[in-house]
Amino acid sequence: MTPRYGPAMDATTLQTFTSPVVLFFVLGILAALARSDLAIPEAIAKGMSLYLMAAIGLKGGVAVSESGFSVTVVIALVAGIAAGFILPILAFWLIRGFGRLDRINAGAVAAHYGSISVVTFVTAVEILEFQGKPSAGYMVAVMATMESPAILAGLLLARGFGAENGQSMREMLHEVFFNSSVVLLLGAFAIGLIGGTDGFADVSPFFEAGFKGVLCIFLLDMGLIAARRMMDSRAVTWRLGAIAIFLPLVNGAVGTILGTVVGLDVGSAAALGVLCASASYIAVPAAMRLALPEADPGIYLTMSLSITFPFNVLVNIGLISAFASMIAGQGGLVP
Amino acid sequence: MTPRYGPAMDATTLQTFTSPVVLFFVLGILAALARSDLAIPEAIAKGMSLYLMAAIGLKGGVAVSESGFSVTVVIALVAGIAAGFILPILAFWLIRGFGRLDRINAGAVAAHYGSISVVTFVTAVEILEFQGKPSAGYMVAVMATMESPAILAGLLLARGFGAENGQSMREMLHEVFFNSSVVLLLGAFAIGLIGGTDGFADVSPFFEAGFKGVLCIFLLDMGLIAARRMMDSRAVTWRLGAIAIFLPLVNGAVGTILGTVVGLDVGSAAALGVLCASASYIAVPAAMRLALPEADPGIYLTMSLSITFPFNVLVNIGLISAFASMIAGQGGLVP
Amino acid sequence: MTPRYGPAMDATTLQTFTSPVVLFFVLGILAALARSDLAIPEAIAKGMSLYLMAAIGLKGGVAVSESGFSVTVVIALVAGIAAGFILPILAFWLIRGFGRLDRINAGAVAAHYGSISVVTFVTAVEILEFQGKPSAGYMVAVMATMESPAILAGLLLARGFGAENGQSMREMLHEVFFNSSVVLLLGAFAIGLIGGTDGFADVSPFFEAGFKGVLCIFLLDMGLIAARRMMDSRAVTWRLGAIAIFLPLVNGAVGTILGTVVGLDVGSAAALGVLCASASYIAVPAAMRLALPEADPGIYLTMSLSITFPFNVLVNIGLISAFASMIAGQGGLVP
Amino acid sequence: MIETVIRKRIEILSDVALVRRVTDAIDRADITGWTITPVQSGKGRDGHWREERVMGTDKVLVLTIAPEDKAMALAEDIAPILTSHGLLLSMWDVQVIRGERF
Amino acid sequence: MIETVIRKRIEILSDVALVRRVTDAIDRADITGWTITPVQSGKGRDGHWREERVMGTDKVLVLTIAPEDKAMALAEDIAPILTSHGLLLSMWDVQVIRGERF
Amino acid sequence: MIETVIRKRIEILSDVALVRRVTDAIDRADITGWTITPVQSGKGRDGHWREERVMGTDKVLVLTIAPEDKAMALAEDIAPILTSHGLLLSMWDVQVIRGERF
Ligand SMILES: Nc1ncnc2c1ncn2[C@@H]1O[C@H](COP(=O)(O)O)[C@@H](O)[C@H]1O
Ligand SMILES: Nc1ncnc2c1ncn2[C@@H]1O[C@H](COP(=O)(O)O)[C@@H](O)[C@H]1O
Ligand SMILES: Nc1ncnc2c1ncn2[C@@H]1O[C@H](COP(=O)(O)O)[C@@H](O)[C@H]1O
Ligand code: NA
Ligand code: NA
Ligand code: NA
Repeated sequence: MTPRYGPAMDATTLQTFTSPVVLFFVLGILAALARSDLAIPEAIAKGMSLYLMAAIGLKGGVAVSESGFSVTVVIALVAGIAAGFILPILAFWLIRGFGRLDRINAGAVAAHYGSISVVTFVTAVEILEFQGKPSAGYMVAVMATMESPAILAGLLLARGFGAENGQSMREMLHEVFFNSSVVLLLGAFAIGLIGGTDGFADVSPFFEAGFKGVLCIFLLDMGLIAARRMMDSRAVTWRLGAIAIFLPLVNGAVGTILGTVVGLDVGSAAALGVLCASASYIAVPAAMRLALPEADPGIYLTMSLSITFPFNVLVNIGLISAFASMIAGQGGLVP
Repeated sequence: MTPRYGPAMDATTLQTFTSPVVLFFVLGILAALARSDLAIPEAIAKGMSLYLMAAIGLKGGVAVSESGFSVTVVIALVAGIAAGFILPILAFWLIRGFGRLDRINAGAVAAHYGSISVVTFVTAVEILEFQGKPSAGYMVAVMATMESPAILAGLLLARGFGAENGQSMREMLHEVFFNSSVVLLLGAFAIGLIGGTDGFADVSPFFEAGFKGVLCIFLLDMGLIAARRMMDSRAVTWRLGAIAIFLPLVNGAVGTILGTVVGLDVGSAAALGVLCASASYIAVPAAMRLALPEADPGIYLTMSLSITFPFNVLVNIGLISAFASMIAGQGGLVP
Repeated sequence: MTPRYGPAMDATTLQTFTSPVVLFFVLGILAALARSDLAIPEAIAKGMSLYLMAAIGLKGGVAVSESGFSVTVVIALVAGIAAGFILPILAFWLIRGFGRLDRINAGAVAAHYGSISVVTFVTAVEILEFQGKPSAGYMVAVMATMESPAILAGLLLARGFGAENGQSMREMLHEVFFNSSVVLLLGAFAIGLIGGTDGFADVSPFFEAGFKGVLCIFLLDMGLIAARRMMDSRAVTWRLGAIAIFLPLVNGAVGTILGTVVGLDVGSAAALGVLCASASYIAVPAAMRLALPEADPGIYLTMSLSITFPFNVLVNIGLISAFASMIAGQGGLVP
Repeated sequence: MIETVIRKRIEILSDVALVRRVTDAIDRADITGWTITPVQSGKGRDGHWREERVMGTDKVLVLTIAPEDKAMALAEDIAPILTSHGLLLSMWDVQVIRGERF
Repeated sequence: MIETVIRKRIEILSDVALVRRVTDAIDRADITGWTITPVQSGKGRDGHWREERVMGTDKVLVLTIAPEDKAMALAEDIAPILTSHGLLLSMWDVQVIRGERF
Repeated sequence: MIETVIRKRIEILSDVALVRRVTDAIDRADITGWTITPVQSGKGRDGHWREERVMGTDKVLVLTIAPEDKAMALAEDIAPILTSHGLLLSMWDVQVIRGERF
């Protein structure tokens, strides 16, 4: 431990817990634990999630319209896609072995952990920016491309090659590449890229000024939903619970190291770490209902939404950020 | 009447009626009277009410984080809670006697008038601020604590002690203390308190800049709903209608005097008056459906929502504000 | 072609296609064509449309509160109403003859083309402002009054005089004059007029700053809906498709000339052109379901929403704007 | 054992714009009440999904419970406009408690 | 041909605030599950539309499928509060596949 | 008196993600149409409320009216995936007017 590491962690933890964004998440968890009937209407929650994706996509596109594309961007994209294919394999092996799940369910869970959570990423971007380690704009594109590979990987793990018939394979691939969050993220990214800073000026009061406030209310809802599901859950054993903590720790470290090794700046390496650490709970569950309807949503949703997601928001983003600073600062890995 | 009183009233009335917030409320009423099909989707209305509560809670918390807690705050809280227990008794007596309602319905109506309306309070805060008599930030906490006592008081009046069995009493108490508006108001208040002005800066574009606009649209919806219910109502007699005007007048005066006597500033005393004058039409109806399902929602909703609420917004807030200035200015009551 | 005309057109087209507002519309169309499941919740879409109408109404009212009413305003109103009555006749004749529709369906379609589309107008206002040819505030009032006459005209064309019995005629007239968009547009216009710039200052962060962002998301939804309907449509022949392109071209030119002749400034004449060119797809379909339930929504919705609306947003607004500049600049028509 | 009586349950799919016509008919048939539930989308002879919910073409289900004679009167009343207005009506027997309410 | 068995389908219209009472009764009757669908508006003896959806007076339909004996036990259990709580209950026979599930 | 004919009304509870599979089966059975209504929440063997509506695990009711033979064909077609896909199917006889439409 270098002296630089200790304080970084303290500050991180403190900042995290006085940020309204995180406090609203905690409020949601507490309200659900107290069995309050507080609830955000479904349409509002969906609207907020579309807003957050459009805003983050636009912001990333505008940032890249200024910085321009570079080799780093391509490398980051390749690193993200590779991680999306490889991480599910580790996860699958762990979940089948230590977690004692059957093949179908293990594949479904692995797909979740290989894919990403937009809200976790967005929260991390806010926290990293606040800590003076902003991540690069192209990381939004990395995020969008990381949504899908793990779905394919998880499916192959669950079913093996060739098990799917042609029709449902086409259906799957379509879902994988044209699911609503991929389309909206990449579409908004492209619009930001085309419009640039000037084009964005017009709409920035809506997409920029409101961003953190919307994130607060959205995380309030996520806290409510995550905690309610946790309380009702029966399908998740302690072994699976442990995996839902262990995987984001390991994947977060792997992603951060990967990012640092391929030459990303500190903030972007941390963001890649967070992407690897995060588990999908919106896009992938929908894909799994389609492709692996026999898998139990009670398992994969509870793990990703009720355990991994809060762990990431409350603890792991801070850890990953500190770890990224440490390995970048030490110069140990990237001389 | 002092000379100071007359003009204050005129100005109040004028200002009220050129404020977009009130004008949108009037538009809603007129549209409903003209039987237009204008309607705000339910999910949007719920979302706006959550937004308003989160915003007002945050704002109050931030204000108190600056001013700090003081004896006045504790006194204001105690005064509010006391009013919440005592005002329903007066109301109950009036409603049974003059209003000729049976015990169950009278208890239900009394609970509504002892509790508070968040939107009436918010509208009053806007108007008071506009008139240069801002109310203190802690009044938000007073409001939140005033939601519940009257529910208990109304229930005891309707059923007497011991009439409830243990299970449903527990259910009631839970509803009373963890209903969604109490949780959200106090939760956001706590977040404002923890985060302070700095933490709030991030989210203020969303929660502060948008506030009055959202209030406009919300009051448009309230105007539509209140007037439509009025037109369809059959259960409300002229006696009950008179009570729905008389109670806010009396309770408003009592609350303002109470506030002035315990030493609140003019704006806060007026705000306490408005809280006492206002009648709940969101939290308490839900609680009454649970605790007194035999009571007729046609009575208590029409009184609180269709008569008292418009009366407060259009007339009574102005009266209370002027009255608060008068008794504070005269120095008559608080030498 | 004057030299002034060519470049104006180029700039127009370019500006249109790098504006985020139009890009989001294109994104919606592309996403629907790719059969993505991207969708905006219905309540959010309705909420946005109410917001846009309230905001545009307010803005217009505030503008007129400053400029005051003048003879021009009255002339513009009369011109708009006249166009609303006369344009459906041309449309009806074309649709029956070239389009080969029966009387009922032709009347329904004619009503749509005589009436207006709020979103097309709003998009045009943004684009005109961006091009330095702002339209006058009173054009909002013109738009609101143009909603209804065409409904009556279309009805008379479809059914002839006296075919309706008294009851349903009253029902129709009520729908025509108190339908939700007329009420909201004119109501908000009146509020802006009463409140003026000062009253508006309070709520402008909500209604002004958010406007373009909301318009982006709304047009995203419109793109999705228009393209999906297009793909599923079977009822629209190539003849009707051609009419759906031809009518906005002709009506747009007629409206622009009319506006220029009666003495409107360039921006306002263009706005009148856009109003004439646009076809309703919200208010009129609802009225037609009521008044002409035998008419096929598959025809009138597909024409107005899936062909005319995109054509107007993507091409025709630019053409009309250039045409307005041309005939105003040339001084040919109005010496 | 609790006593139940038989009533007709009628469900009518209707455009939102035309709901008033349907509920007016229910009132004319002197039925005590009705309940409206939302509809998300559908496919009919036109062969397409309806998703244009902002467009005034969305639909709802109107559901009402009534004694057989009143139900038939309602069906009779509404039959002429079923086709022209694109309504869909189905009804069946249900058991209810508190039969005097309907 | 596929085999179906007969079960009772029960639908209860209930205030949102009172849904817990209804679902608790379903659980007490040892029925395997239930499904809740939204309600938009309605008219009853009070003679008015309900649109005050923010007001905690909105309603939902609780629907459950169960064997006849459990359905009757549920009806019996819930009958006393039907009137006081303003609930509306109707039930009828339906065919289901996979009868062992209910 | 107005003439009614008997048809089957089928209701299938399905995950939103799987609706296409259900409606494709309805189309395969050559049924004229279907209507989809929203579902708010529910409890099943997993024993928990579903509220995670953003999560892609929300459900809807698909309702279709068809002559008995087509209804049975649909049930037959869909039966194999009922368990694996967690669908719930019930059907019953209803009277409809304009029987030729179905
Ligand atoms: N066989 C059916 N079963 C259930 N709903 C239907 C059926 N046919 C039509 N519908 C519904 O009725 C609406 C209008 O159908 P149509 O009049 O055939 O265009 C459709 O959008 C569906 O919601
Ligand atoms: N005959 C009926 N058929 C269907 N729904 C009804 C009927 N009567 C009442 N309702 C519903 O029950 C609610 C309460 O009715 P009530 O208890 O009579 O006020 C109404 O708002 C309607 O939604
Ligand atoms: N007996 C039942 N009656 C009505 N709905 C049910 C029943 N059992 C299950 N459901 C619904 O089916 C869904 C899935 O149930 P399950 O497959 O048992 O987890 C639940 O969430 C309920 O919405
Ligand atoms: Na991941
Ligand atoms: Na009060
Ligand atoms: Na037009």
